[in-house]
Amino acid sequence: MAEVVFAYKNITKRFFGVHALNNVSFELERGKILGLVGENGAGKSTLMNILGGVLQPDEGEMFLSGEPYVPESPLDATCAGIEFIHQELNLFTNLSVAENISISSFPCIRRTPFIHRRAMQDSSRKLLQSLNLDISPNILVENLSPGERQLVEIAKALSTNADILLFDEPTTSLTANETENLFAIMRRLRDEGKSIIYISHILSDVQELVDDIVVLRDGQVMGGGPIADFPIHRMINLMVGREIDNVFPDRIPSIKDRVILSCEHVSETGMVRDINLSVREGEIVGMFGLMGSGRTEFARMLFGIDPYKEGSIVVDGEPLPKHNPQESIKRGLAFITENRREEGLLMDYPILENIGLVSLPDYSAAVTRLVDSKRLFKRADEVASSLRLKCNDLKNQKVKSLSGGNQQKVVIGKWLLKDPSLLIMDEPTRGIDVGAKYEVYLIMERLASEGTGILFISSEIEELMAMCDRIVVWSQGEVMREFRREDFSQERIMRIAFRQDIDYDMEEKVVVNGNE
Amino acid sequence: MKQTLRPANLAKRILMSEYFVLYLTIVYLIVLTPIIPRLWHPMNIQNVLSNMWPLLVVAIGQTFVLILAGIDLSQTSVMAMSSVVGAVVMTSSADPVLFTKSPLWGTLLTDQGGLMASSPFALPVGIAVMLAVGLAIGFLNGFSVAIFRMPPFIVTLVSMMLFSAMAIFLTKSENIRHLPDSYLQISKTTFSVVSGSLVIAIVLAVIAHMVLTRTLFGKRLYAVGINTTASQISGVPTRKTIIAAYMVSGLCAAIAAILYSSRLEMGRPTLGSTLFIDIVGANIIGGISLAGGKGKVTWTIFGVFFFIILANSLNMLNLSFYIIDMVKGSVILVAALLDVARNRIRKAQM
Amino acid sequence: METNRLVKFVLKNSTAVLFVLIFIMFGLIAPRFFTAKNFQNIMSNASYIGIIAVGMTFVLLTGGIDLSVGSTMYLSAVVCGKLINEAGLPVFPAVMVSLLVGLMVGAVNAFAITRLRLVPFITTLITQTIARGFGLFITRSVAVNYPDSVTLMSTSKVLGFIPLQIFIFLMVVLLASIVLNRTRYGRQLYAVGNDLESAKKAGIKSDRLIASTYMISGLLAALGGFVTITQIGRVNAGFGSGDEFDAIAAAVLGGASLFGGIGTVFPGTVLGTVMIEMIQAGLVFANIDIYIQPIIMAAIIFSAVFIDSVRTTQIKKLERRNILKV
Amino acid sequence: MKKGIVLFVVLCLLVPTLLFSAGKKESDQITIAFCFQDLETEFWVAGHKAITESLRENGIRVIEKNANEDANRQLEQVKDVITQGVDGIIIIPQDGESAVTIAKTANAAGVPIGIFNRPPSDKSAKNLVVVANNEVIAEAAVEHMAQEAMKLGRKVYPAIMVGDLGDPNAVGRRQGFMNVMAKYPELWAAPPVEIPTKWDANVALANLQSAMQANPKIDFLFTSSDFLFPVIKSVLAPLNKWVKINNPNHVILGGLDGDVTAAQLLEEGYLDATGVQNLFYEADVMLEAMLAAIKAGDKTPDKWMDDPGFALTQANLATRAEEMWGWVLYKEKK
Repeated sequence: MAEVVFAYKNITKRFFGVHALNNVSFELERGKILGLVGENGAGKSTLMNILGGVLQPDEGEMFLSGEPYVPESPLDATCAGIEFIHQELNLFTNLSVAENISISSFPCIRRTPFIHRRAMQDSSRKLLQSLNLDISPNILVENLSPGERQLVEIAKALSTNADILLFDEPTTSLTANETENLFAIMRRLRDEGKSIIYISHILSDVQELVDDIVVLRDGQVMGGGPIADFPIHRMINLMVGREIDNVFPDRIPSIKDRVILSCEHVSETGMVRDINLSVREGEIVGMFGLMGSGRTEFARMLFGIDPYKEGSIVVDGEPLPKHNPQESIKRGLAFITENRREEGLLMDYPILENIGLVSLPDYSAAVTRLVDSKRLFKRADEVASSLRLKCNDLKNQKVKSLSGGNQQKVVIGKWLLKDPSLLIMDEPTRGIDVGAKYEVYLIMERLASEGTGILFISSEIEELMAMCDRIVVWSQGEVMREFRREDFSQERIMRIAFRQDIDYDMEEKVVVNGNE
Repeated sequence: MKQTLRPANLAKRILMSEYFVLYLTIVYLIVLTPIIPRLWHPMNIQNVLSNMWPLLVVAIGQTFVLILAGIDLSQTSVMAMSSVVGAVVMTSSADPVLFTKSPLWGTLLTDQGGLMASSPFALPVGIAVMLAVGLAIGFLNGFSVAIFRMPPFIVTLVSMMLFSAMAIFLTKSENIRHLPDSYLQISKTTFSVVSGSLVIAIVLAVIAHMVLTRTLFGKRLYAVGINTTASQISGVPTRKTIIAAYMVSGLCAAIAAILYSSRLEMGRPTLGSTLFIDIVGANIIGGISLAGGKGKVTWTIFGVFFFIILANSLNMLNLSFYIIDMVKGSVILVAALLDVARNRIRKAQM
Repeated sequence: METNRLVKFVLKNSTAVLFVLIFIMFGLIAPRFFTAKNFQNIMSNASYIGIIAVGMTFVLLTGGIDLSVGSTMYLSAVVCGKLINEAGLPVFPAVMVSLLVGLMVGAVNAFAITRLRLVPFITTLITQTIARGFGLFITRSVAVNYPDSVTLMSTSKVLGFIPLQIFIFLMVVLLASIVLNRTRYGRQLYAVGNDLESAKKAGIKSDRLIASTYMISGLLAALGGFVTITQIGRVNAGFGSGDEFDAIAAAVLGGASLFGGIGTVFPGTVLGTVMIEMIQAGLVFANIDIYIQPIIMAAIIFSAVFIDSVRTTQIKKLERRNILKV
Repeated sequence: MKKGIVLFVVLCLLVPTLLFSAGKKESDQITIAFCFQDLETEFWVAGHKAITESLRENGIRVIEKNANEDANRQLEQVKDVITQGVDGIIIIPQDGESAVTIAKTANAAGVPIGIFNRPPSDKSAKNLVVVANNEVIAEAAVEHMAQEAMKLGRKVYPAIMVGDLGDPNAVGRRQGFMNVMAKYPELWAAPPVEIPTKWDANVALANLQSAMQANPKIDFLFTSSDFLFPVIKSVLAPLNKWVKINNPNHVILGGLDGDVTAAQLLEEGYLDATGVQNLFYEADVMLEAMLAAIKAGDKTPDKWMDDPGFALTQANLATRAEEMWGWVLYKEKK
């Protein structure tokens, strides 16, 4: 019998009389990875906050190596050897990597307050090496890519030699090989005797990685045990409380002839080279590639956020000259960005205002520019209900109080109000739970069937293969190849994205545009 | 749920109300009533109101910029500049002894007065020029902030230095008198409280309120204040919005200059030079955050009202001027503390 | 590649480059500007506002603001003078007490901001009013004169060649730079200014840090006040008023952000302070019409900030990741 | 509990407020409001003291208002004291133009108003005026300096420390200096160096230092206010130019205000001349005229009283020193 490192016993937590957690008990064993899955709002984060000392349980106890454990602040958790790696990074962009790693406990020269820089850099360098991250410890975090930042965050947690590590959706900003790398590291840590709790929405990852699993729903443990007993469909059924046969909706291709978007020879120094791409009415075109392969950068140029040097973009047969987002929106483009918080939403603003933001000019009078709030509200309400947005009060509730899935629906909703003819979606399902993902897919399917062209950027190859009519594979700023739906092959797409297939690829690169 | 605790409930509701600063001011007035017998004297009410209108106008302009998470230190210099320039246009005579050293002498300003001296159009042209000065300086600020991405604090600090110096330079420190009567009438009261200033300030406040709450520009202003990047991607013309906000700020300062210099009956190169703290202070006491995205015209009105009442009551109390500053600071402190208390209660309720 | 490097170097050091350009420009107009004596004058005149600006930099790093420094200067200088003149205290203990006064004003700010959760802008505005009011109350607004023993200090030289005020300034800058760059405290301060919430999560005692910055600011305001007293020998009722804006302008001109997390004492704030002082001196050297001087001053500061913002975007462009394979 | 603390704080602050104001009762006593513009230099402090003390000695209740150099605020304060029903108002206006506007306000309310030290810019309002002409006094002081310079038998290098350009007194003093410059064109080796001070000792220090560095030959220095003498001393001393009259290194030095420092420097022989406004005289005549008007029931008295002012120089020190307010205070101190 393995040693139990940590245990929840009958934990109950209520907010305003509502159960957030109801009598939750489970154990974490030494040298094991425990997967924790559940939809958003199932109680995962409350559970973690209790572990971290941010919240105190109303009832129940926790035990650390058999001893009662009553943390009162995050500091207590750190002292007890528990470290968190959050989905949202807690990094300081104005400090160096080494400083970030040792921010809580700078090594000092003897007993002086002066930082022992050499020691700090050396220990950071070692940690970075152990994570296979080849960057200087002196580089500022603001110069790092999201994936690199995530690894720095992990290095920071490892630096304290914690016994229990908690990973909350650590892979959302990682590329496939970075994810693989991370998993290898986690396995190694496990083998060194650390205990890990791993929270993720990507069930295939969970299945691949963890030893044990606990499934939560509505604040209760629905099931738990060795991962072998929990195939993915069982996890899903326990999480959503109903039978879901498919993770993806059926895709009924509805491609029309009219070309909505065509780009020719779009280039920008250092960013993308000679991009040719087209999207037709009702078509979903996937863009796959590693982080930093140019997909997102290209999408931003397309939408007029960043400039490009050469090439032309034609929308609906009319060329779109050097432009800005306003012009793009006028021409029927819409852009759901990869980071909702920074670029998608006004978190401190009510839902209605967020949904209405893009189409405000359509609802304002010609001269006075007075906004017709009633009409706007009516339309926003329609869209919200068509998206099945769960909220109490469209007018007054702030977006930040919504769950990730519902926030994403607000972002989609604000563009739907404009009836776009081309929708660019950059990682639209990142960080949202299975149920919400499914709903996003349904919306995409519905929009496509209504004739909207969709440019779908994702790092999850399964969803691209399930939803797209074509997939364009990117690498290092170039489009490497294009696959039609009938040619989809996970292995080949991955190999091309990693440039392990160059020769093979060159032969077939003749097919560039879908309409050739 | 606990409806039984009536008084506590009421206290809480007052504390939580959006009109809290107003209630606070009223309580303050009630407390002071027995101490200052002349507080409610019609003449004092008239004083309070005539002090309030110009400050309100300029503070409303600042509100627009604060919503953007910006700040406009140059409002005071806008007031000085437009006061001087407007007076140069309108004045009917200038003393050669005072003004021969002015760079404007002989061209725009002579002993016969300014360009529009004694013309029936002096008033409309003068006011138009004043507003144009405000808009122009506001545009410069906005342009630097929006297009060159320069920090608003420094941009407006520099334009404050620049245009204050310019206003003094233009007249070589002299005040310009002999303004048209029609202009001076703006701040004259009829029926004891009604004045041109009152009408202008109230109309402006109503328009500003409508603009912020109902119009495209208003809604976009808040959006840009909360998250500029997200707004830009959502098709908000962020640069235009920013420039417009600074222009509104300049415009309001110019209107305030009209009211102030009409009341002082002169164009003054140092007009308003000490007002900045009052302007921003009134906004912040009213509840508007320097961090942007928050603010209402009603809040500004309450903040200004509070500041004006405070200054007036301190004048009426006849405290020794050695301690008047300390008392003033303490009262603002209390107001700020109460504001913190209610924010805590609000958070606890969430 | 080499030219690119050169461009980068110039851009990264644009403030310094501009500094040198202005220096040369004034030198060409008035050759005496180039003398060592003049540079010493500029430094010694920059020292007091520089010391205050260093304190301001600490506060700005946390995203705060301290509008009370001018009044703190006044109050502590008044206390110091009164102690020397009326209580007959020797200079050294009197100065210590006056530094304590500055520290206390800072502590009041710190308490109100971190415990009572008042906004820094309002808090320090209140202490600005109250501290000056208190000083006026003590003096009845009469000027306080300092004995020669104090004013003689301004002519004393440390190590035989560094004037005292410059020495104090340099010490403050050195100490502050070490604290900000080399100590746990300093680095955590940057972290707090960058992201308060994350800093709290990382176990940084952010309230303590923020509180300490206001105390440092108060202390340095008092010290700056004393440094200038040694030069001017007398404190009248307007002493220090408006200096908070000079200090903020110096720090911001040196690259500090009002939103926190960005800024350095050296070269940033020091360069900002000396630059302003140098322009002012240059205008006097060039014997420019006194009505035009402030206009030129504003124009030069504007162009400095303008160049700074242009360079920031250019550096971003240059440092943008190159994702294309070469 | 939080509310309790808040309530406590409110009470703590209101109680002293009440106490401060409770001590003052309404009575038949004559009340005069004294609205001054600021007290930043010795001159204003002394002026303020002279007036308030004379008023109180006459058994008059005084209400004091400080406008902190803001004409608008002063107007508001005057309106407020009128509301309180004062019997008379004495103001030190920010400038001559705002003095007119304020005097008209008082005229309209039927309260006698006296204007001190800064003349109203025209005579459209009815008011008592006691002023010294800054330009004339400055000119007298600089004239004496020029005479001293002539005795040297060579050309001299003149400089002036200019006050805040928003302050009409500063501008008037500069004008007085310029008049002398124009009067003896052959005396000057170079055009005058103008040194901005913004009425701020620190600014004055920095700029004077630069000016002396740029023009080391300066040997004729006029400061627009006496309060800057300590600054001048700390700049000139290291240059070995802070020396008494008749020393070859002496910089011909003049000022204006006639404060205590100036008195001391005159006596010690560092200072050549200072322009003096006869503060005590001004306070007395103002008070006399005001009380006469109040007693006669004259609501809009109108009278212009000049303080001739004069330059106290090394030449007339023996005879006229007692007329300088700073001298009197200096002797009292001694």
